[in-house]
Amino acid sequence: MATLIEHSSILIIAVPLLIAFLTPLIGMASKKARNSVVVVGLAFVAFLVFALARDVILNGIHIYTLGATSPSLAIPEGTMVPVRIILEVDGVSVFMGIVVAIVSLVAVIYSLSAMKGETGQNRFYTLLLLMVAGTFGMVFTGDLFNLFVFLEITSISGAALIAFRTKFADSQEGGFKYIVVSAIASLMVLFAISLLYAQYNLLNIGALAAAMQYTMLDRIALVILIAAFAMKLGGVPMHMWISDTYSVAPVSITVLLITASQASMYALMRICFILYGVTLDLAVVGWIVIAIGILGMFIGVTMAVRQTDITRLIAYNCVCEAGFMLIGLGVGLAVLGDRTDLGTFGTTAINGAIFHMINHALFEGLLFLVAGAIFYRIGTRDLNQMGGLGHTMKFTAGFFLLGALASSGLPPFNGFASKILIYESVYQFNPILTIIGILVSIITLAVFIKAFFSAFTGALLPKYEDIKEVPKTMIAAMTIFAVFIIIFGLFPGLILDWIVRPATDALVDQASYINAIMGAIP
Amino acid sequence: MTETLSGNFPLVAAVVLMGIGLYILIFRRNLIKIVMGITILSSSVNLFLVTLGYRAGGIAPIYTDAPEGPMVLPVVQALTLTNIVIAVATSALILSLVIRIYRHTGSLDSKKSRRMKG
Amino acid sequence: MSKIVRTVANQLMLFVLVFGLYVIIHGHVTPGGGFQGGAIIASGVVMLIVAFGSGHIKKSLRERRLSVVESSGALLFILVAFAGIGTVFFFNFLVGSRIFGGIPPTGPNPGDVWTGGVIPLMNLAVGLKVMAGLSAAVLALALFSSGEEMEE
Amino acid sequence: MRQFFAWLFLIVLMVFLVIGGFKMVHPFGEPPSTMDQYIIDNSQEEAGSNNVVGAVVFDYRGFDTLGEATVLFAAVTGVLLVLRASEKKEET
Amino acid sequence: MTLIVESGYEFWNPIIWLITFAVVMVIVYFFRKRGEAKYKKGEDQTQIFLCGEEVPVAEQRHVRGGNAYWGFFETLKEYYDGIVRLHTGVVNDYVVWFVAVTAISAIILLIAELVR
Repeated sequence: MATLIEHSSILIIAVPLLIAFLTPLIGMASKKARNSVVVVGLAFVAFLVFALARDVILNGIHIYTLGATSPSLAIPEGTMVPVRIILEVDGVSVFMGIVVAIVSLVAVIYSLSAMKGETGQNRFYTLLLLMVAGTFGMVFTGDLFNLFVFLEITSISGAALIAFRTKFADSQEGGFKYIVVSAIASLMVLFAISLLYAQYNLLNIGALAAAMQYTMLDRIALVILIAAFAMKLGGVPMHMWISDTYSVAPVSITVLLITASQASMYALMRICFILYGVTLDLAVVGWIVIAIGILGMFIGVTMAVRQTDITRLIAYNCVCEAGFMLIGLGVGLAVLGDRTDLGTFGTTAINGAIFHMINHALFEGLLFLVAGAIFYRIGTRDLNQMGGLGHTMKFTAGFFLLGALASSGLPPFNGFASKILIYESVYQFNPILTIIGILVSIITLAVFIKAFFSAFTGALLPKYEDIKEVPKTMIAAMTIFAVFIIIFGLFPGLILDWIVRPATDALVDQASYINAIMGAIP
Repeated sequence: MTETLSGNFPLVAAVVLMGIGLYILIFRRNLIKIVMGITILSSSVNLFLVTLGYRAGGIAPIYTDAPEGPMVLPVVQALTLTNIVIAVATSALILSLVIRIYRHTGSLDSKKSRRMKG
Repeated sequence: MSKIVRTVANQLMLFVLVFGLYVIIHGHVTPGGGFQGGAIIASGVVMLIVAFGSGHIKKSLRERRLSVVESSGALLFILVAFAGIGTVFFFNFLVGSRIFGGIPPTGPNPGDVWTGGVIPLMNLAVGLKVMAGLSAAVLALALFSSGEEMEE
Repeated sequence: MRQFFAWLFLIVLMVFLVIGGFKMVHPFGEPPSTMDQYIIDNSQEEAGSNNVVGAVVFDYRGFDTLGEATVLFAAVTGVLLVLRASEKKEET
Repeated sequence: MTLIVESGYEFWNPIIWLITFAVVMVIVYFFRKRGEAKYKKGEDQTQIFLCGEEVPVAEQRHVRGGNAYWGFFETLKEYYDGIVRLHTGVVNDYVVWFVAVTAISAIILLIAELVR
């Protein structure tokens, strides 16, 4: 067990890759074996993630040096800098790992019956596993170029999966937009990485943070990194690809796309808090992030109200929720300089932002799965065609209501628990932001009331009278999300103490992240 | 001035290439030309990366029958190799998507191929 | 294409294969490596596709087989990486051992193929993978754009 | 309108990057080489490879190469997935 | 292990909230019990009454999603015209937005540096 935990950080990335390379060979033999292998592998990865999370939260940062003679040998003899690729797992990484583990397992369970009868299922599962592995790599690596490589893995497999339904033109178009946007963002990220390499001849995040001097080139790199990752996580005004891609992908892929966007947000946090840290002029960067967040909340929700395509509606709501997280992070970043403000409300804001990330993944995932269930049954996403589905699809209607209430921040669900943290802390920073946030939450409730009313309530339309409930496995997948939503809503204190507060402490503590790498130097 | 020029000359060249690529991505509506723009963008990054590792009078970092002289930095060459392969993979996927879009909409204009807006 | 082109392509393919294999095998001694050699062989396949037409190549070279070869190459790569997990993932455990275990003298030397540890094996795996992958991608694009039916 | 703003922002970005270039600390030809010098010196003993770039690609930064091979694998799989023959009726 | 999210001015405890909710529900149920008990299913009083007009079929009875919040959009017409025109589904415009955000934030950082 000890050796398993010692190697778990690489196994979490390598096991999905191994299964992904095996999947085409197994799938040629039998489909049942392939499905079982995929599910069992992802369950094993989830178990490893939870074990690693417990270890990291108890024993501090976890170092894994690839290719060295010992996993903890970060810096070889005869030099002062790390040479090899180092996986550095701290609180934020394990938090994101837990999110990705839960969501990927649910997505695979949902796909089992949702993808039945489609062509090209071998390649579908292969790319799904590659996407999961890429997201894990993005959140676990401690090396900038490795981050870029895993960003590319996630982008390419995601684009191919968005274009899975080849008979629809809009899905092809969505995949094209996604790959173009991702390629530009990742190339800009690589350009910024090369700017950093040109000055310090380093690629490791901890070593770079130790050597950072915030020169002009560092400013350029910071600007490019912030813009590129904001584009990847769907910050306004670079959010338009989100509604185009989330709405046309198979929903089990959309929930993974959400986690990919959140991995980009994790990368943004890593860049701002750890790589640059207190060296950058915090107020300006914090306000840039806050401005992107405010625009995201307002434009996202106001665009969501007028949508008649249910998945587009939920996608614009994703933009709005991302704005909430960005506001929390921006406030935490703006007050990172002085410890008193950070103690009074800064850490609370970051707590709210990080807690909102997992809640966002849960309830938006549930809503997307419900939308996919509707599409699975009636074959359309247009709200104008729907009506009275609640008479026949009772579970689905209940799940949609649960997700809608959680997403619009009504007590006692998890959306409220994280939004109240953001409200309270942001109010002490700047009251206007809190007022805008509460207004946006109200409009969000209006959005989902419209969607629920026009889709599920009303008289039972004659053309939908023979619609049955969706299969059991899809219900099971949605139930997992629903159970997590209720638990996180009823016991927010436990979740905060277990995973969220360690993540925040790891995020605001730059010195320990650097010491975990450079500590070997006398 | 000449010192600073020699100091930032590779960056200027890379920035010019990047500007060309972004110009194509912004102003050219043909989907194939968009793929070209992305390729030019990645080649600008490759150019900048590989010039970062140059040492004055350096030789290739291979010890087999190596002549005298300092070796240029090997890491940036590995990164460039990685980025080249990634660019090839990306353009292959984009081109297949472009073929599909052309089969569906019958045009390569990015203004024509927008099912979804608003 | 004309008969001359087909014949010349037939003859050239042998040399392309030999050169690609040379670049792959000597990847740790001379410039080159798995990616370069695999790209060379894939370019030879592209030459055959240009000369004979994708419909003709499809009879002998199927995507299914190509994807099998590609998956096995990737599997070999990641398994060689896994084999080092006794100490650390990606540990070069073959240096100093029987196979490819030679350690070259420090400084410029004539070079020896029997060195490099796991690097030649990884070169071979990556070479297989890149060759099959690029050939499959080009073949799929050619088949689809020429309207041929493609197997699932 | 759109043309004007696009030109404006593009030129501003390029000028910004070039101005940053004038501040580049290490001139062309003398790069900082703490990490790379270590690799150049020790690649023969540690990796047993004359080709230092090969040692970097497959030993020092082998994980990047695994990711790179994975990117190629994903792209080829995606091409074969997008261009597959989809004659069957599609549900979902 | 606390169940309370303490932050700034107030606290949030789902358990207390649930207890309050249950109490309120009990009170509501108590008042509801004291209402009329003559309601019977399957009679005319369960039918829709539309001022004596005959009730239209289900398709026309249901308010579709596109028609909801009509007045809201009428009030904010200018805003929505402007904001929808920005959402052109063209890829090139996405790149323009990216370049714009990068340039603007670069200018902001430069100004912040010059001011200090």
